[in-house]
Amino acid sequence: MTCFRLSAVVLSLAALYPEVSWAQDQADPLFRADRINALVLVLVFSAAILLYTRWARAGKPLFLRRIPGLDAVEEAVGRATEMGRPVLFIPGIQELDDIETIAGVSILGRVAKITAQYETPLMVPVRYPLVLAASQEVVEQAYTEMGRRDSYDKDTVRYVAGEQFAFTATVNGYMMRERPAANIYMGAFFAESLLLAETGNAAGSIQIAGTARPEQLPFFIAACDYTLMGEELYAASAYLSREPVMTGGLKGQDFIKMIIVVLVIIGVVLVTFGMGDWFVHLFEEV
Amino acid sequence: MTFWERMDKIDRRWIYLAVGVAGVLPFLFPTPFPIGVTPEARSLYDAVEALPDGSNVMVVYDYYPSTIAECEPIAIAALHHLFRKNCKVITLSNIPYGGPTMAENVTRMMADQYGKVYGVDFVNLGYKYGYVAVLSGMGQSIESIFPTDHTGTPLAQLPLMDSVKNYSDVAFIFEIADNATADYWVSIVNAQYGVPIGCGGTAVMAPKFYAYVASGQFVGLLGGMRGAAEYEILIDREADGVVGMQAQSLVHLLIIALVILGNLGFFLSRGRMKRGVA
Amino acid sequence: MSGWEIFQLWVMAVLTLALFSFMYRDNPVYKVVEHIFAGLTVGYQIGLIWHSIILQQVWGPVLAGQWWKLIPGLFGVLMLSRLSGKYAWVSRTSLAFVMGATSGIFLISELHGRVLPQMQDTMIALNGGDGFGATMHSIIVVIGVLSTLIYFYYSKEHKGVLGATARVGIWFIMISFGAHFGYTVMGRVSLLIGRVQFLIEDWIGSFL
Amino acid sequence: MRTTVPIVTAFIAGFVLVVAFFFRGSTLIGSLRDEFTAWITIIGGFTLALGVASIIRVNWTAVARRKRDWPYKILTLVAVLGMGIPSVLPVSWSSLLGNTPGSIYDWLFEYMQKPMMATMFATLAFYIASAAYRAFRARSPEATLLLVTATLVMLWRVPMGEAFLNLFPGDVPEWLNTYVMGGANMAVQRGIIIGAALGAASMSLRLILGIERMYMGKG
Repeated sequence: MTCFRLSAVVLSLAALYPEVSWAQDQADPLFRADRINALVLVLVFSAAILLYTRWARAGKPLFLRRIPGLDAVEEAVGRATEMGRPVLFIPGIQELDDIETIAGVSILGRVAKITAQYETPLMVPVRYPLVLAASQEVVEQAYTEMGRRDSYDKDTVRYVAGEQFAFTATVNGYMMRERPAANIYMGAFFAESLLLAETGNAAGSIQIAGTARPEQLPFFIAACDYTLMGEELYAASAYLSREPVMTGGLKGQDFIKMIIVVLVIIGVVLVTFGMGDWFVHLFEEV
Repeated sequence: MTFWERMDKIDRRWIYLAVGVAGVLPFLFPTPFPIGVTPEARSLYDAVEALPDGSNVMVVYDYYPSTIAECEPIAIAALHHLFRKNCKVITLSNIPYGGPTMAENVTRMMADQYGKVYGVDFVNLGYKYGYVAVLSGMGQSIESIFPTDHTGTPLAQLPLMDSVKNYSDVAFIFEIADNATADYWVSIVNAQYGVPIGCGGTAVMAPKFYAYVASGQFVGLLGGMRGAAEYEILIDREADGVVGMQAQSLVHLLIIALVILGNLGFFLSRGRMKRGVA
Repeated sequence: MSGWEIFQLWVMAVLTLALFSFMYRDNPVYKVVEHIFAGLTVGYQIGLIWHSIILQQVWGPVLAGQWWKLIPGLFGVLMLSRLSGKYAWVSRTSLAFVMGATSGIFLISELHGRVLPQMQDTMIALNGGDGFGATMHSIIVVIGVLSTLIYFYYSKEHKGVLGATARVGIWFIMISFGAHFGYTVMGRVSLLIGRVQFLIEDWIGSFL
Repeated sequence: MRTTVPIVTAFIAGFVLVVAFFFRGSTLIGSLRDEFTAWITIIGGFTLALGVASIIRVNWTAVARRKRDWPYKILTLVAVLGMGIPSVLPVSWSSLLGNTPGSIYDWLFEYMQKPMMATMFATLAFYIASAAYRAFRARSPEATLLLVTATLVMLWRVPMGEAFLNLFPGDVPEWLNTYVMGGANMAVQRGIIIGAALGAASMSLRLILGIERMYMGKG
């Protein structure tokens, strides 16, 4: 109810503006019928996202395929356990309000469960206080869930200097000293990603990365053993956390993606046989 | 310690030194090679060349000072081309770190060369927050977003702005960008107002912009300093773009050699590891 | 070249060399210059906020009679409450307006201005263009787009036809990332060449 | 009160901006959209002040509490005031003030900030070269395809490399531009653009409807 009352106030307020004149191009049609295709897309899209989010909230089992990158993560942590060497996890170098950092922290939760189970030493350097708090919470919760509350070490998650290259130098120093068996980089990374991956390579660690930054992906793919690409990072964290809003959003987008694939196939077939112009024109944006 | 093991433990600063030397040598011993022009650069040149002389064009400085090596030569070449055609140039920037100041200084430098008068031949609108709102707002009225120009002069006092109220008065937009702001010139300005847009992007952004060139949302594309060199060749005013690209060959060859060397070492030592020799 | 211009060249050259010195080792000179740089970036923004927003968008129009510009100005000032822990909630309405309105523009521009045109341009005739080359190009584009979309599809196991398409997708993605790798290297090297060109042609050139 | 008002504000702002797209510009909702769009630039502009204030506060406390590197932080504060204060003072007092060409503000940007920022990013070329040697490995068929394509593109984009490629039969540069850049790469970029657009639209929808409240922070 509140939003109707409030919108009434806003509308009346709008009437006060002297510069608002409605006498301009009266000739044009009131409703932009030429943008029907956009209206249909917006409505279908919104319906898909909202429906899937409601189903996810209601606990309906929504299938998400397992992301191969997660198997690589578990395999790497397993290897670290066999060799009795630590696991290094970096949830990106951005603040907590960056979506990639949130995805990184939720994957940290998964890794922490495995290291808790096998009592493998875990080191998580972070750059911002908010990320520190969120990561500590996630790691502690993982250790508690695995019944290893006692072996949870408070400074697993460590706050390292804020500046980008100072942070990298400190982490590189740790890599060369401790020689972790597995380095996992999940989140937003920039130029320092090269320095981290290079030092990790020199230290002989298995390296797995995940980021959505397009300009960093090619370097991570060339430098790491496995890389989660763009959306896979979000899909992995949704797969793990089953968080309703994230899962609903992902499933809704998948549904629209499949409609787009089908429509494009129909379009290509029709146009190839020379009778597709009317169909292609449906998607004309004006 | 075999040759490969010593090479593998090499201090990275030797590699830095090699890159530095490879960057300096071509300036001392230039060895110019011909530079080919891509169809995307040519179609951008043709689009600007086809503009009627004196038409209103927006030149947008959407790059940070960090990429002036790639973007400033593009801006200078574009302004040469536009001022030569007596186009009226309106500049603005969506970059909070230096964007409006670069728009002011680079445009004024070029305008002096062609004897252009501020307020009549060119205007700098400067910066406003929220590029999405700026791009969308200028569709209805530029003045609603930019009440004044960069130095605070109300638009009413600038003769050029009398004839430029919104995008329908703009014949062409030359977007120079090193980040995703260019994506919104495509999805808001071109999609909703149909203004033709040519893009000069940094090399990091260029591969993505091929998709917008294919769908016609960009009429042409210049990729990084290489794109600047190609445009300089097209308007035959060879400058920093061409000089820079000639100097780049050696560093590229060095990096390719390093990749090959690194992989050779990797496969040889791994081969030896498998045979249990190491 | 006047004395003042030479002084300016030397300022730029010293700062450039000081920052490049980090390549050798982190050192006090680098730290001094880096901290000055951090300060100047903030200083620049003070000037920007004062002129571009406060004077030109609020104070100027209000003096010129547009009294209602005070409303967004007020909401803007409320945004500053985010600095204090206790009263941070005061800024929520301002932030909500900016995020909500921007989201409104995004929702339309992403679907109408990006999804529709990119979809439409992929509906191309496979035998369209002239000759074998154009046909090959159309086939590459259509298969590339569809297999990439399928690769980033999570609602079904990548098995059978879907699995095969995703395999094709990964090959296309590797070619695209390879191209992106090559371009990114070119871009970063260009930035280095730009500085080397300044040092040699402008700075050293000035006293030869 | 602390949550409903912001959520309703976000809903109204987003709803007006979305619906106005489907109606003629000169309607009430069209004018509302134009005013709201202008408001984003004004209200949002003050968020820049948040960034400025928090950096000044971080450096100020670091100096006050003699934290690590505090002498350097003094330099940061001096630079902030050295550039900020002259720009805020009216140019009518002296041409050195304000932000127009000829002012201290303009000089500090052109001859200090611009070269410094350009140099900071130029160092990336060094990191790439060293990583090229020590980290980029063709450890899998996919990584091999990536490195081969990257090498071809790196050759094609520089004059010396392009001359070398032209030694081969056929027009290799033209083939690379049409089938690699404009073909496979363009197709993949298009797929990623569509996926990312759906992701952004989904986030925007959730924000308008108040499902996504990340910006509200704690409490």
